Amino acid sequence: MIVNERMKVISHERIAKNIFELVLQGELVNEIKAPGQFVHVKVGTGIDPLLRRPISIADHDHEEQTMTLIYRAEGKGTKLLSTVNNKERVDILGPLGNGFTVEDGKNKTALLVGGGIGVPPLYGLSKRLIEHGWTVKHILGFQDGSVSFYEEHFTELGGTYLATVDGSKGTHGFVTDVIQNETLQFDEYFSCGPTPMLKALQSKLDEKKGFISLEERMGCGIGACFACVCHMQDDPQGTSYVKICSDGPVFPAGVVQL
Amino acid sequence: MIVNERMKVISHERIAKNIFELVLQGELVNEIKAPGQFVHVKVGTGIDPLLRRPISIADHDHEEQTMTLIYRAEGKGTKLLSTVNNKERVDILGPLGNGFTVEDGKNKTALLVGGGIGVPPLYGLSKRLIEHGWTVKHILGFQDGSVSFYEEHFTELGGTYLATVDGSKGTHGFVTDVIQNETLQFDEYFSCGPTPMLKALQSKLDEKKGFISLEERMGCGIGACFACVCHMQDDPQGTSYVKICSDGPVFPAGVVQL
Amino acid sequence: MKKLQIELPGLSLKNPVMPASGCFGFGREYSQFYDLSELGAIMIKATTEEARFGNPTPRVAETNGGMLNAIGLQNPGLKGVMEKELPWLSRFDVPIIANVAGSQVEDYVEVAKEISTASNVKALELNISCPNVKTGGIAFGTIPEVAQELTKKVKEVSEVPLYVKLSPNVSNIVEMAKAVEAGGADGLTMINTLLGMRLDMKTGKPVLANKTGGLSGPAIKPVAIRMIYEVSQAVDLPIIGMGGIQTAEDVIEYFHAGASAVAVGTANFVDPFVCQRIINELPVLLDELGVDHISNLTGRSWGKSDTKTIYST
Amino acid sequence: MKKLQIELPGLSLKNPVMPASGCFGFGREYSQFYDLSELGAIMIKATTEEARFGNPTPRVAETNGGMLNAIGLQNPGLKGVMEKELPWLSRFDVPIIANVAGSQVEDYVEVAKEISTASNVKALELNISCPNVKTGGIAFGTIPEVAQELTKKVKEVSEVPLYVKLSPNVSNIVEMAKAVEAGGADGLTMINTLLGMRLDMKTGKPVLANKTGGLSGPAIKPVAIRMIYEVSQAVDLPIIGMGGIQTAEDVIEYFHAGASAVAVGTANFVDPFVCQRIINELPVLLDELGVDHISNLTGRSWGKSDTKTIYST
Ligand SMILES: Cc1cc2nc3c(=O)[nH]c(=O)nc-3n(C[C@H](O)[C@H](O)[C@H](O)COP(=O)(O)OP(=O)(O)OC[C@H]3O[C@@H](n4cnc5c(N)ncnc54)[C@H](O)[C@@H]3O)c2cc1C
Ligand SMILES: Cc1cc2nc3c(=O)[nH]c(=O)nc-3n(C[C@H](O)[C@H](O)[C@H](O)COP(=O)(O)OP(=O)(O)OC[C@H]3O[C@@H](n4cnc5c(N)ncnc54)[C@H](O)[C@@H]3O)c2cc1C
Ligand SMILES: Cc1cc2nc3c(=O)[nH]c(=O)nc-3n(C[C@H](O)[C@H](O)[C@H](O)COP(=O)(O)O)c2cc1C
Ligand SMILES: Cc1cc2nc3c(=O)[nH]c(=O)nc-3n(C[C@H](O)[C@H](O)[C@H](O)COP(=O)(O)O)c2cc1C
Ligand code: FES
Ligand code: FES
Repeated sequence: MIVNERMKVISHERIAKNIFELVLQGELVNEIKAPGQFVHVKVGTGIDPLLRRPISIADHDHEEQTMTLIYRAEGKGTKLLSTVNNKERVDILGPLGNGFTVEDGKNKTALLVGGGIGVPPLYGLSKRLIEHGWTVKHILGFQDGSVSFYEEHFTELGGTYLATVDGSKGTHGFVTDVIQNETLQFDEYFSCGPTPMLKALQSKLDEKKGFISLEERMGCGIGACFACVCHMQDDPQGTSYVKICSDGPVFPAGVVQL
Repeated sequence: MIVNERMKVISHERIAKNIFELVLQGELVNEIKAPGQFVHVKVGTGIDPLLRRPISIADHDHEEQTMTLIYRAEGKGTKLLSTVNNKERVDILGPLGNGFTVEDGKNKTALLVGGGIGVPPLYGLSKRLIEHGWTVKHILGFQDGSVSFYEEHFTELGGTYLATVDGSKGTHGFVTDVIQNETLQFDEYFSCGPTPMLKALQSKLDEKKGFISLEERMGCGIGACFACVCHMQDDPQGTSYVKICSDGPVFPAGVVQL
Repeated sequence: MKKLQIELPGLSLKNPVMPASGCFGFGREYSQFYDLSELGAIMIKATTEEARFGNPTPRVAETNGGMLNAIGLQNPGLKGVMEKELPWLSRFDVPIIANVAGSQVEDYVEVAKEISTASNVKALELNISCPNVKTGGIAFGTIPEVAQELTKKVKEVSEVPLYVKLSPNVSNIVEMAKAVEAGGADGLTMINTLLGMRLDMKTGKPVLANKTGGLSGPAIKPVAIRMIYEVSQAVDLPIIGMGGIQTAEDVIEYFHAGASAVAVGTANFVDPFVCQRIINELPVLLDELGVDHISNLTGRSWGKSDTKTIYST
Repeated sequence: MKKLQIELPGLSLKNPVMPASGCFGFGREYSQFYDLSELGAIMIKATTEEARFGNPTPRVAETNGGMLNAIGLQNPGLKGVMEKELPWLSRFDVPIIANVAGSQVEDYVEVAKEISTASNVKALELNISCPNVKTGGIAFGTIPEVAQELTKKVKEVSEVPLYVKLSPNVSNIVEMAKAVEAGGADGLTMINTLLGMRLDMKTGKPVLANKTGGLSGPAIKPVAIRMIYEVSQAVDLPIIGMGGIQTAEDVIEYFHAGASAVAVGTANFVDPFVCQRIINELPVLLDELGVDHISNLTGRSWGKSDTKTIYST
């Protein structure tokens, strides 16, 4: 069930340049079904900014009723969000969308590929995959070292490769360069990041089973306004579609027209 | 000189129902010339609310570089202002306008008449009048007892009469009823409050010398936009005018067309 | 809540609050939040003869106090709406206002004829004002004669009363209102979105793939209030007002201006419970204002209620 | 700051930023805050033949992300402006754009003829779009033929280039722009305010004594951007853009849309230093964008700068 709750700020920290980790507590957490779901955040109390901001659930803990959001303070809304203090409350609508389906993974290896602010949901996913018996490997791509985050967290869970566009950390280049350079064995891939990255990945790994999480500008976040619609790969000009907010944001690779 | 400064909140307290007392510190205080001047307050950092709010300087202290604002949290802007915390900063433009001219008052008695949120500037005025040798008397009108404030402060300075519309404190009725009932001796009067009150007062005391402080919806607050213009009493249909923000807000009684 | 009940042509409303077309889909999503039977009515997403995919994405952009959209009338088409959406909605005790769109007169007529036969469709909303479609839209919404003619043609075939949705992107809104009144409209809905645009500061390119889009939300309320104030004095049609409504106070302002009911659009995205909340808050607010019935407020800004109240129960 | 220098008909501007008419009086008040010679130009308050008191108060009201005003063209009249305001302004090294208003053609012509002879008046801004005066305003600003004729008449008598200020309250802004271009305008300024209204929730009465007023501020920016985008592609006149500008980023957006300079109105009330601040921030922002000269950005949204740059130095 989708809930609208003013959740309590348990902690709120800057973990890299302009990157914040926000831990929230509330009953909404009970409703979280899968890693990769997201929430819609109302920042401030008035009309500035007006719309909610979609942010992925990076991790959650049903027992503590907490969830973690990791976001980049960039525009009006996220910058204002970054000024929220401990104990204050944040207006959250969620959980939204369908996350990654985590199947049984005995003897299977998952490759998790994240780019920038697409990295956060992969953290919760990685934990769940491990719980389900998977071996995990991660490739995390960032603009540069100053904005990279959670490398240790991921490394604790499995092998972790870094790529930065400017070469200041890890491989010089993109996540696809890591795939090119290293000979990575895996069974399925799971990815979240900017669309060009997903596109490159999908074509590079087209013989593999994979799941990708998409982004689009949203209005309602629940499937009512048709803001976030995508064509299907098998009907690129037609009228069939999926909505990223309610049918996604996670889709099997190759289904949605990128 | 008019200054724009992010002034520091020294204290911020609720002193009656929806009435707040805000003490601010900063160099702007150096520029305050007279009681009855006001400041223009930008609440929040964005466009909600968009415009500044005019608030009278209730009192100021050049040595401490502090000034006191007393306001009613009523609409969008003042409600948001009331949530500002100690040590935070508030964007202030001021001091604006011309206040009450305080002349030498040896052996003279001043009657100060305030209504609702017109009461605050009279406090600073009363203190200055006393400094200049005046004896002061006050009549303070409020809607009801729950929103009355600063009675003790005024009583410390001089005789103080209260009137409330519902009779819950002091005289039942308006400030003009107090004048009607009591036989008050005074030389000049000074008043600030809603226009109907000023109008009634002005006609009741038309043989007396008096000064009144006016209110009008403002744009710029500095005389540039022509939002706050009034006709003159001697040219009620003509093109001569005064601007409340820059020529006022204080005028000699009988000059401005109310 | 008798003080909220309203009778309008074709519509017996429990209360005068309904979601605006395009901001509530066909109701399914919002039915997760509350019982749709609580609503005064539902204005469903525009329906065209054939299914449409609409415009490429991005389709929305935020602006100061508002948002731009260029959805492009995506909808499952007449058949899909008749066979799936309307039957699904019939489980709720709520009148449906079907928003009818098209590219040429025949499209509108075809859709209106068919969709007005659905048992829960109690009125049509003729969308002559969508700024986001390349053909049709503009002329229908800005040229009085064209609007009048279209209204007449659609009115002829409709089985239910016809409300025409006016575009604010005109020099003279009163002239448009009079034209559709002359064309036989039973009511007006206004306003649709203002045509606007946002450019990306870095690239210089439009944020919306469609380049321009429709501006909605709190930013446009003063324009809507002004237009309803003008139109309500000039025509004898009831007006369903919309544009930036977020609170019960906003609803009261619309009634004062001259509206007989209201629709809430963009605010649903911010607060999915907004319509329910407003409906619950209105009676309290009316008590505070000392008003027996909300329709007593209609047109109070220009003195209408002082003389007569036409559309109250 | 060479990268901000702009040449427009009649105007050699240090930078393309100026206060908008009516939001800066005749400069006196803002001269307390900074040296007015820092400004690109100053658009002074509308001048009419005779002194005017304007509308009754309240004259302003806040709205969501904007404000309404109905000042009603209060000004000291042609004589007062010529004898007092313009001479006072001549101490600053800044071109003045005189906003000319009236109720009938003769008024406009009279004011234009006279005021254009002042040595620091380098251009006129023909105000055919003031929503707050009962007579004249509306027809001049909404009927192409009337606007064209007025432009022609004023152009004939003006000693300096003529910019016409367009109203956004029209069905077809391009048509208006073309009409005044045909009438001989040297440039356009746009947009004036959107006609709006606010009602008091409790009394139901308009907040403004004039009832309706002009909507300005951040709320209207998307409408202005859209109109400049359309008009700049359709006419060969330089455009001074305005509507909701608060930051250097906003200025860039206006250039992208098709403006060659900009004016800042309402934002002066919020931050009296806003024009100065924007002027100081622009060069930095241009560097970040890797742009040599601001006029290279004009019309980038529709590809103008890819081909030619007409009005840069
Ligand atoms: C399903 C989903 C999950 C996301 N998860 C995360 C996350 O975990 N961490 C994170 O930092 N970011 C995430 N994003 C991106 C995030 O939504 C945007 O960065 C954010 O909305 C930008 O808001 P702003 O106030 O900074 O920018 P502004 O420029 O003020 O935004 C203006 C408008 O554009 C929208 N917008 C701008 N950029 C984007 C974008 N990239 N995607 C969608 N809408 C955008 C905003 O929502 C807003 O409506 C996610 C986006 C989606 C769709
Ligand atoms: C010279 C002057 C001195 C003032 N001194 C004080 C004071 O010391 N204490 C105090 O509580 N109030 C004072 N006021 C009134 C105060 O400015 C308004 O109560 C306040 O602006 C209302 O803002 P809001 O956010 O509560 O209301 P909103 O309804 O959000 O205001 C909307 C708009 O209307 C304007 N407005 C609303 N009411 C008034 C009003 N009564 N006068 C002027 N503008 C108004 C606001 O400034 C704003 O632009 C003074 C007004 C003036 C002109
Ligand atoms: C995302 C979105 C989609 C819309 N789709 C339609 C539509 O299909 N048909 C229509 O008549 N109006 C449509 N509108 C306009 C609204 O019904 C309404 O007239 C407008 O948004 C103003 O109301 P608001 O400010 O409350 O949103 C749409 C508006 C939005 C924001
Ligand atoms: C208080 C006020 C007074 C104005 N007076 C005039 C005027 O006299 N002449 C004119 O052409 N425009 C006038 N305008 C319109 C502005 O010049 C400008 O076109 C409009 O406000 C949009 O810009 P903004 O959003 O930056 O304010 C006035 C605007 C305001 C807010
Ligand atoms: S954001 Fe509204 S349908 Fe997806
Ligand atoms: S508020 Fe602008 S002139 Fe007084």
